[in-house]
Amino acid sequence: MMEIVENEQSKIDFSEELDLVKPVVEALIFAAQSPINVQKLLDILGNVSRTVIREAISRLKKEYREKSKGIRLLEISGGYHFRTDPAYRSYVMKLTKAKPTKLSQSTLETLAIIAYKQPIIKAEVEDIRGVDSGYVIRALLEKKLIKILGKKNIVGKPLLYGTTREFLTIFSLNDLSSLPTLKDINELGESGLDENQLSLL
Amino acid sequence: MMEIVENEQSKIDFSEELDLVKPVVEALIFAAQSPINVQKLLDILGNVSRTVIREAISRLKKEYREKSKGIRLLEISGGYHFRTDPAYRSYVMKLTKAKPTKLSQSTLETLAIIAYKQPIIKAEVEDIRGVDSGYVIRALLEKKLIKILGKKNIVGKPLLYGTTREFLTIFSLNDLSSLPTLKDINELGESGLDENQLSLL
Amino acid sequence: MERIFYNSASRIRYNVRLDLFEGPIDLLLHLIRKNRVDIYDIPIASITEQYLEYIKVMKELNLDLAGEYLLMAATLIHIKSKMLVPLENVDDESPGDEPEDPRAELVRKLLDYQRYKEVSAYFSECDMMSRDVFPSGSNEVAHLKSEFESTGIIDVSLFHLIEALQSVIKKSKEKIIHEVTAERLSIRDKLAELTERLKNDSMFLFTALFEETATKPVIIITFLALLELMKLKMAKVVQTERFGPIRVVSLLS
Repeated sequence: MMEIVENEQSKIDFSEELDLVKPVVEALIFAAQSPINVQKLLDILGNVSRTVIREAISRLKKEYREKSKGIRLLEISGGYHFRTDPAYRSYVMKLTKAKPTKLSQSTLETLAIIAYKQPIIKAEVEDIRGVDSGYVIRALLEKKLIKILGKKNIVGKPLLYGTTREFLTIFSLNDLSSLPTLKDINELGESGLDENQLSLL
Repeated sequence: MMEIVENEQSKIDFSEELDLVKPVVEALIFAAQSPINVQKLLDILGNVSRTVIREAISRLKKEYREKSKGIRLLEISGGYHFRTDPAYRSYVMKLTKAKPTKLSQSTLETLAIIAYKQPIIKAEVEDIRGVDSGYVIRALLEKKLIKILGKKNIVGKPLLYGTTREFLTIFSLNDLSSLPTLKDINELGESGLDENQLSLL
Repeated sequence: MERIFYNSASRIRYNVRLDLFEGPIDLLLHLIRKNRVDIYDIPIASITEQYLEYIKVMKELNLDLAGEYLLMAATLIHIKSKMLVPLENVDDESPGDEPEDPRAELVRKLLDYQRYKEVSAYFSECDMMSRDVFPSGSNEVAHLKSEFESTGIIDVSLFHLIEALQSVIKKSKEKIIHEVTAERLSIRDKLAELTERLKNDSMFLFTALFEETATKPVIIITFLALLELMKLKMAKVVQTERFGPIRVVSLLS
C-alpha cells in the first residue's frame, strides 16, 4: 500500500500494516466474482508483503468462522471466496429461487473418473464405466466442468480430457490434491472391504 | 424459523431467537442480488417477529461498521445490502479491470471458421456465415487472435487471414494440427442440448 | 465351493427404473451387493442367472437396450463355462504359472468401477455452489464494469470454439437444404418434449400424453419418460378417486 512504501523509514510495525491491509483484502475477496488468490491480491495491493496478506486472510477466516456468522471465508480452487454457510441453504434457496444444480449419477461418475485419471480419453472412461459415455462427456464440456486438454498421440488421435477450474469452484474444492485418495474413498464406502482385501488391489 | 414456531410454549427468549436469526439474515443479505427489505426477510424466515429481524440487522450493521472491516451493511432503496467500503474503491476497481473477456457468439463463430479454414478471405467467411463480417474480423485482429497472412492472387487481391500464436496460447495448443476436429466432437453425440436437457443430466 | 447367501428360488422384484443402473457393471455390482456375496468369490452361475433375468425384463421395456448389457451377458456365460473346466487341465497348458481365476478380470473391473462410484457419492456430498453455498449477490464488479475496458484475457474453451463452428455449419446447411429425416425414437427427446409441456401446462390428463395414432414404441417411450420425470420430481401423477381419471401434475414451478 502506498502509505507504507513511501515511508519505509518510519517503522510501521507488522500489526499496523496488517490493520491497513486486512479490510482491503476483505473488500477485494468480497467484490471478486470468483475465488481470488494471494498473487492477485499482491498485484492489486502493490508493495505489501505476502506474509501480511496471508496473515490478513488467516484472521479474516477466523472472524468468519465464528458461530454467529452466516458467511464463511473458504479456500477454493487455489483462491479465497466468501460463501454462505451451507447450514442456511434452504433459506438462501428461497431467495434466489434458483433450481439447485443437480447432476445425475452418470454425470458424477464420469466426472469422478476424469478427475482422478486426467488426462484421459473417452475410451478409457468407457472401459471403466462399461457404457458409452460420449453424451455425458459432451454435457460435461458444455457445463465447463471438463475441458479438452489436447490429443493423445496414439492411432486415431483421440481427445484428452481433464477437469476445469469451474469444477473446483462449483464443488467447493481447493485443488485436485485435496480430493480424497481412492483408498480413503474405499474405506468410507459401504463396500465392506477390509484392509487385507484392499492390499490385494 | 421452524424451531421457534413449533415450540411457542417453551419461552425461547429474545436473545436466543436473535442468535438463531442473525446469521440467516446475514446469509440472505449477502446472497441477495439487490437490496433486500424486512418484509422479504420475514417471508423467507417464516414465523419470526419483525422486531427480531430489525434487531438482527441493527447488530449486523454495527458489526460491519467497525474500522477494521472492508465491507459495509448499507440501507439502499428501502432494503439492505452488503457493499465494499467506498474507501477501498480504487482497489476494487483494479479487480474490475482484471475481468476476462468473453467472446460473443458471432466472434467465436468467425474465429472458428478462420481457425479451421485458414488461409481464408473475408468473402469466404461471409459466405459461410451469411452475414457481413468485416466488423468481427477487425475485432479479432485487434484482439490479436487472427492476423493477415498475405493477399490472395485473385481479382481484387483480397487479404488472407489465419490464426496467431496468441490463439494457440489461449487454447493451450501446441500447433494447429492439435486443434480438435468437428468429427472429434460429433463422436460425442448430438449437439443442441437445451437447458432443460442439461439439467436432467 | 460357492458360498451362496440367497435363495435362488425367490423371485426378484423388478423396479421399472431403467437408469437405476448406470450400465452392466453397475447392475452386476448391484446383484453382488443384493446377494451379499463375496466380490472375490462370486457365485458366477447364480449371478449370471439373475443378470439374464434382469436384462430380459429390461429388454421388454427398453427398445434399445445397450449392446454393452448383452456383451456382459456373453462374458458371464463364458466365465461360467470356464469355471466348469477342471483347473488341472488349465495347469497343463501353462506350466509353472498359477492358473488365473476366470473371474479375475471381472473382479478387477467391478472393484475399479466401485471406487469411482464411491467418489461420485463423495462429489454429490460436496458443498455445491447454488445448491448448498452461495456467493455474494452484489456484483460490484459488474456495476463498475462499463467504466473500464476489459483485459486481454479471453475466457473461452476449445469445445466452445468447435461448437461455434458446428452451429455455423448447421445454419448454412439449413439455408440450402431442408432435410427430412425419419423420426427417431429416444427417451431423451421425449423427456425434453414432456418437460416443455410441463412448463406450459401445470396439469393434464394422463391419457392426453398419448396421441391416438401413437405406436407401441412411442407409448412405451412416453411412459418411461414420465417415470423418469417423476423420479426427478418434475412431475407427479394424481388420482382423486379410485378408477377416476389419472392426471399428470407439473412440479416445475
